[in-house]
Amino acid sequence: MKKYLEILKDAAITKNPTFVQLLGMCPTLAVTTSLLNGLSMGVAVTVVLICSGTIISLLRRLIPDSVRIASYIVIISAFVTAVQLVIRAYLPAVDAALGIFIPLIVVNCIVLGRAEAFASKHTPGEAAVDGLGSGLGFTVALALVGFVREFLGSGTILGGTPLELAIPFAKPMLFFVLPAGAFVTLGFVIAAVNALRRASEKRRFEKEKKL
Amino acid sequence: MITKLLLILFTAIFIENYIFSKFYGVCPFLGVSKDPATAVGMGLAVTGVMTVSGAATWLLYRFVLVPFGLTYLDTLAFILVIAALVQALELFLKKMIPSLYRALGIYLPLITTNCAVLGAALTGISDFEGTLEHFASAVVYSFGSALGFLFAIVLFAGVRKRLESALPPKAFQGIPLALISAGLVAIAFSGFSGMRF
Amino acid sequence: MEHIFYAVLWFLVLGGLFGSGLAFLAKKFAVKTDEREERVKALMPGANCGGCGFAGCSSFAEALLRGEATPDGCGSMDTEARDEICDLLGLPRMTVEKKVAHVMCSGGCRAKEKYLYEGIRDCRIAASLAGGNKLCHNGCTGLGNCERACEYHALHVIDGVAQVEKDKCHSCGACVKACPKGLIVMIPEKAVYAVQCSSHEKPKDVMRACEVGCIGCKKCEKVCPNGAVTVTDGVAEIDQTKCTSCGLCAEACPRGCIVKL
Amino acid sequence: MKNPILRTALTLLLICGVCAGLVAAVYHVTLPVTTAREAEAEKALVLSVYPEAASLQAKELEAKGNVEKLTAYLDGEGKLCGFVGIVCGAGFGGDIRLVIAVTPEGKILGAGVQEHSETPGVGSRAVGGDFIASLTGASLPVGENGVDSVSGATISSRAVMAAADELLSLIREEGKA
Repeated sequence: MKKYLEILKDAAITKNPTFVQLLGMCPTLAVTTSLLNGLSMGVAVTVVLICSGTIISLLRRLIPDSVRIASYIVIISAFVTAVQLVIRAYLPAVDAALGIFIPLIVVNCIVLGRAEAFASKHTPGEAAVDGLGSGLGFTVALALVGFVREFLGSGTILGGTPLELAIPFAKPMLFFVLPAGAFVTLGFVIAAVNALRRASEKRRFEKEKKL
Repeated sequence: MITKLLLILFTAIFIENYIFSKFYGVCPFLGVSKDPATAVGMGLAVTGVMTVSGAATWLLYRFVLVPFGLTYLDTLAFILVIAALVQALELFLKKMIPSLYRALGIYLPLITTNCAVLGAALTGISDFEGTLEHFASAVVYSFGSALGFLFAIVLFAGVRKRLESALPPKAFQGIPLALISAGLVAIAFSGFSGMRF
Repeated sequence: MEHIFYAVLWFLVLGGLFGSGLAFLAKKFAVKTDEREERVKALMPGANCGGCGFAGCSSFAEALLRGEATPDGCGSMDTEARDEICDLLGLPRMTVEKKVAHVMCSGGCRAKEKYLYEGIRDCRIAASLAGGNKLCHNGCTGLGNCERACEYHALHVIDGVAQVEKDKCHSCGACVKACPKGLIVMIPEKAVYAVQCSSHEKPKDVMRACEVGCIGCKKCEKVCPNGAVTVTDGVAEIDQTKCTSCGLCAEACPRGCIVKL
Repeated sequence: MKNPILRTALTLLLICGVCAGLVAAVYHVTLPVTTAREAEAEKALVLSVYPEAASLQAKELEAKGNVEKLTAYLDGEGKLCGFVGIVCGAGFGGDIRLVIAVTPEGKILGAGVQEHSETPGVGSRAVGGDFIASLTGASLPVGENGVDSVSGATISSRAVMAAADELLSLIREEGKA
């Protein structure tokens, strides 16, 4: 059981797909105009990651190397299309918000990256946990960027409480909802995460030095 | 007809630039734009794959998916075509032009997971008509978006060359600084957004 | 209902077509690769750190196959991988003790400053201003060039001087190149005691410049049972091959610049 | 399987076949739900724009150009009561799809926006509630009859008005035929 927790922590935090490996930039920039969009995209990617990871690691010995990428990507896109059809049928709001970016989960670098780097070398159980871990890491990152962009850009949190409550006389800055704002917000968020990571590493090293 | 194609080309490169206004293909864009030489190599490879895949996916859609009512399988079919194309290109380059193959290295298989290639294929068949004219506009659209990608990646490689001599605070070094400067370039591109032809 | 039949049929056709096409191309375009090359490349640490003097792991592997390099050229490879490569290449097994970076200075805040430096946080730029802001000419300015150069975050500037985390060091040598004052050297990983000073100044100047600088009093040299410590040109050095890490030199040193790692 | 080409081809063939089968099955299950939901969403939109439509019979008319769908509503005796058209205008950020209910004489009974991708905060003001509400009651063509565009979102407002006018010209044609 501890092994699984280790994989989960490793995939979600130490090797966080967005902040550490810098993968999956396209959805992170395009879809995070609001917290809800970010979350729904994150959940969709997590579902695909878990299913495709398990299946790919089940078939890992059967797939010859010359068609490895082609077979992985077909399996992934089958799950993505299934998720897309389900979302279009039962969750119209999410379908309207995410639109073209649901099929683009197929080419999301995280999904194929995890499939090739992890799923094709580990057992289905570990691959599923790793999928869950990187999915969670990705969802947290999307939610964070989505929150910042929605709060600064349209002055609301989850579409509800307006900005004025938090900061009096503040007006939402349209810039953060536009594409250019996405780049800048992600840049600042990654810088903040880097600073936190560096500080905690230095503190840990100093604590070790003191022992 | 020609003017319409040229307008599509211009729109795809500047107005709906694939990196700065539609966010397709940002992962390789950030990864490769460190050095202009590989950026050009990557851009050309992506242009080749996108144009050929634009044509192949349109034909597949027109002659297989639409007549048999399988349009919901478009993503699956397109990604299969793109993966096969990239794998074939990889084998071809490895044999015929090893130097370019080594220069591209890891970024060649990355083209399969490049959102721009699949994005162009999927947008190319939106409001689909089976005419030859629509085929031409789909191929020109893919080629234009690829040129937009190449233009953006080479432009940004120059910007990043300048970033190396900058000394930002420790946390901003590398990708955060690149992202913020990409944001500034994206502001310039949003100037195009209002144009309608 | 029949669209399911068509879907499966068409995709069987497409899958088969592309599958055979790719397999055929793979055979036709098969590049005659030395199958050992795949194996050797797989064994590489993959860090592309350049410590071996080649542009990256794959070019180091190619050099190995051409015989232009020997497996001990790469420091950050673990021993089983190196043994397997030696067997593959038919070379005798080589043992390479893993080397780690070591900063030959422990002054930092304890070293007095010549002037107040408010410039760009870069050791190389500070060093160009009259040798840096420390009174001691080759003291560490603590501006972190080595910390930034290290891919593995093994180096941290603490209390104004750079310190190495041994277990994180991949001995790629990036920090050695980054330090403008050449304060960082590679010492064997198993080393227990090491000198943390490289000042060749006269004792009077060292006393004025730094609280923990080596004044070349030779106490360590006299007390060392197996002659591992020698004082050359005003600074003590430990020959790690002879050192049995008894620790007598560290106790004897009045300045405390021989440190237990 | 000694022959590697055969083995590779067979593997990819099997994987593609199975995947396509899986997706086709999911599509088969979700198709009725999706079509039902979309039809219902459209009916709700029509009702929001033209409440009386619920009690009238719809007659599908031939739609041309930017008008994607045109339905005429007749009462019990076949008298024409009004039209509802779905028409697309080229706005600033992309297409604006409008649903407009019009009386045979050309007076707008109600209008609503089905889908738009105007820049939030700029173009979206022209596609927002008040400007669209100002259309209700005005008679076509809106240009001359006192409907002025939203300042700062001229392209979007003009697109909406052009779409409404095009619907009118199509209805006039239908009226004569």
